[in-house]
Amino acid sequence: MSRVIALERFIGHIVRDAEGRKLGHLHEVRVRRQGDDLVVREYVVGSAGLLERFSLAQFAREVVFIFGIGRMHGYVVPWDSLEFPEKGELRCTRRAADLQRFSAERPAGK
Amino acid sequence: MKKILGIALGIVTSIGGFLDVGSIATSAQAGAAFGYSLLWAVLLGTICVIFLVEMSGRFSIVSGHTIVDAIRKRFGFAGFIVPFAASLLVNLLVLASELGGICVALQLLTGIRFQVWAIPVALAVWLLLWLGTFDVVEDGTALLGLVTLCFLVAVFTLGPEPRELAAGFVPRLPGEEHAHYLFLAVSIIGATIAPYLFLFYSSGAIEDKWDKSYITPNRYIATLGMSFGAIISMAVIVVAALALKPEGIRVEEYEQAALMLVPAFGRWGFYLFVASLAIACFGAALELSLASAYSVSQAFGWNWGEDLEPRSAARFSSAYTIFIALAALIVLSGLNPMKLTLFSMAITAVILPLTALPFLVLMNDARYMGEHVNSHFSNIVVLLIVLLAAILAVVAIPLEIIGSK
Amino acid sequence: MRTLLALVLVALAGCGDQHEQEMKSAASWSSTALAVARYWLQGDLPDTYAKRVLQKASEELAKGPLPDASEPVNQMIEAIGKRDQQAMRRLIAELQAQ
Amino acid sequence: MKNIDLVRDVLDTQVLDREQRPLGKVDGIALELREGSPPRVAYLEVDGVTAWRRLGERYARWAAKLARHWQREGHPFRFTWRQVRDFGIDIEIDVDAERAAPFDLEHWLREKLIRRIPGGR
Repeated sequence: MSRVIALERFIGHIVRDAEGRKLGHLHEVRVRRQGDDLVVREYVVGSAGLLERFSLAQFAREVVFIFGIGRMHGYVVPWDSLEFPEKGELRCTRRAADLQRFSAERPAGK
Repeated sequence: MKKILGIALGIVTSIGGFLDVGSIATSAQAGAAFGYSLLWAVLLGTICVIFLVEMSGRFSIVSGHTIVDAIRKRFGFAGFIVPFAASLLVNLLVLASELGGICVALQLLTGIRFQVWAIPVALAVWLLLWLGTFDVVEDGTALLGLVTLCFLVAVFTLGPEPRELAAGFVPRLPGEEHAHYLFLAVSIIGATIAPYLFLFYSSGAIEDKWDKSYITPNRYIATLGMSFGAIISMAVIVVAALALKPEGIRVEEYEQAALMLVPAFGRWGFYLFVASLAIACFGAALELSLASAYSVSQAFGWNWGEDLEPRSAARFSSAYTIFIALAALIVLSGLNPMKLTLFSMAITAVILPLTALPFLVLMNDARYMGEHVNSHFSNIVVLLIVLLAAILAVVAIPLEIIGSK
Repeated sequence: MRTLLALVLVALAGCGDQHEQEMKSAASWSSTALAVARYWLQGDLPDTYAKRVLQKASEELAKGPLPDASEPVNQMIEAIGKRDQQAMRRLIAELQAQ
Repeated sequence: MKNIDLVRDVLDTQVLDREQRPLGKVDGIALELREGSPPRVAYLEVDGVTAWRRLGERYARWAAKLARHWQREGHPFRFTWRQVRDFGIDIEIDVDAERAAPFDLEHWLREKLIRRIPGGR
């Protein structure tokens, strides 16, 4: 049984972890090529994910930290741990502590 | 040789495009009310616009894409649509002011009320876009725009006192009427850093097919073009200071501003002013209409290009057609042209942060700019511009209410 | 934020009251009429434009604190219509006296 | 490019046809959630209504009401990753823009507006 969802409508929405705590907003979906297909590897949740979108050159990252935005952090949620419900909020099936964290300083998984 | 011609043309276009109803109205008011003491505002605005125009050109040259196209991709449809709608609305108000400027010039000449001219003027602007190509618009506005050099000639004829002139570049509050002074300062900067300049310039770089060899020429065109445009704007302030202020004439309507060239050119003064106002506004109206059609097409991914016949870019040409029609309706409504112009300039200042902020992000985006990303210096300048824009945005509205009389 | 508030307060304080604004505007419109009359006498202004500005000046003056100044301006319009240069010189003196 | 970020590299990206003519933007990405294996990108959408739906259902309804005037069949326009010929800052797909659904508005305007005005050519 498979279901098709409109991903663009979930981008920017809040993700809660297994214990209902707020992880952050869903900002990125990392995929890899598999033959002629694109397959999801992991999801990026939290403000640091937003910074990823601008592929800022190294200099700009330093400027961003000066303004204290460097405190941005995020979580990497594996593909099997995020549920897209028909109604209501996105849920992560794992606890925040079990998730790989990353912050703007060193982009994870690049 | 072709490149030098391209640079010369680029510079001349910037002169034609730079001066518009906003810069003429605000400069005339500033000179008549406060003499030279608002020259610094034009200088400050020009420095900012030179950097932003150079960057928008470099962005197109290096990435082959325009700023608007990249803003949607980087900020997403939801994050992009509200600032985009705001900038379109402001463009519409400024276009209505430009069309109003042409109508007022015809009213001065013929005595027939400006609303009567709204439809013919809008038709003339539209027809040139409908039948013309990008070069026709670019070269037309450029060569015609040179008539505005008469303000420069007037400055030399009237001979301002150099030391007093130089003092005008130092910002300081006058004895009284602070609100009006600050309002004019904000409006002048708003008129100078007009968003349509970047939209037109960055799309123009693609229409003209500028490749990476244009990176340096782009810097000259942006710097010299905007500087020449600014010099004429300053000339309007100086001429108003010498021709209107001593007579005690404050510019509340265009009819009063039309007197300013009479002392320098006698019988020709009135006609030169009317011609300058009409031509500067006509050029700006062409660029504004195209800039709006460019930004809508690039935002929704449509095919666009002034060189294409209307048939092969139907949505693009329909966009500027609808835009001109709406602007004409605003003029038809009989709103006082001078008040509409000043209001549009203040509103341009309010959305300046939305105009300047994307540059900070996009000029540092390695995927678009490769190794031509902003240098530290350029980034610091953009940061300062965004800061200035934020301050202007906060003070523009209160000043509009208190200081616009 | 404090500097911005200070800036706006300065603007508020500096704004003259309504009456002062109207006086300035009236003075400006009468100066406009005088300049237009003088330039017209020198033959530097076309009649249609000169009449139109004087018409506008007269309307503005009539609304403002110096309503009687609009009378000589109206006569100036007629002087242009009749191309009567003497009348115009007399009216200029009369308007300057007010 | 092995690893792709859907939001940064695909969503809202310009789509070009086989002759590099602009076709529209990627307004939507459909994910197929599968039991026990990672979700895959089912198709990508180029459609104004899909874009406006991202702001809320209300906007989508207005957009749909408006679009009914010019949209014929084949909406929303969808393409699969297999159809992608080149993937850089833009996405090029093996389609002819003139005959694709997103051009319905272009054809409608040619018919209703451009043809009726002289010089539209």
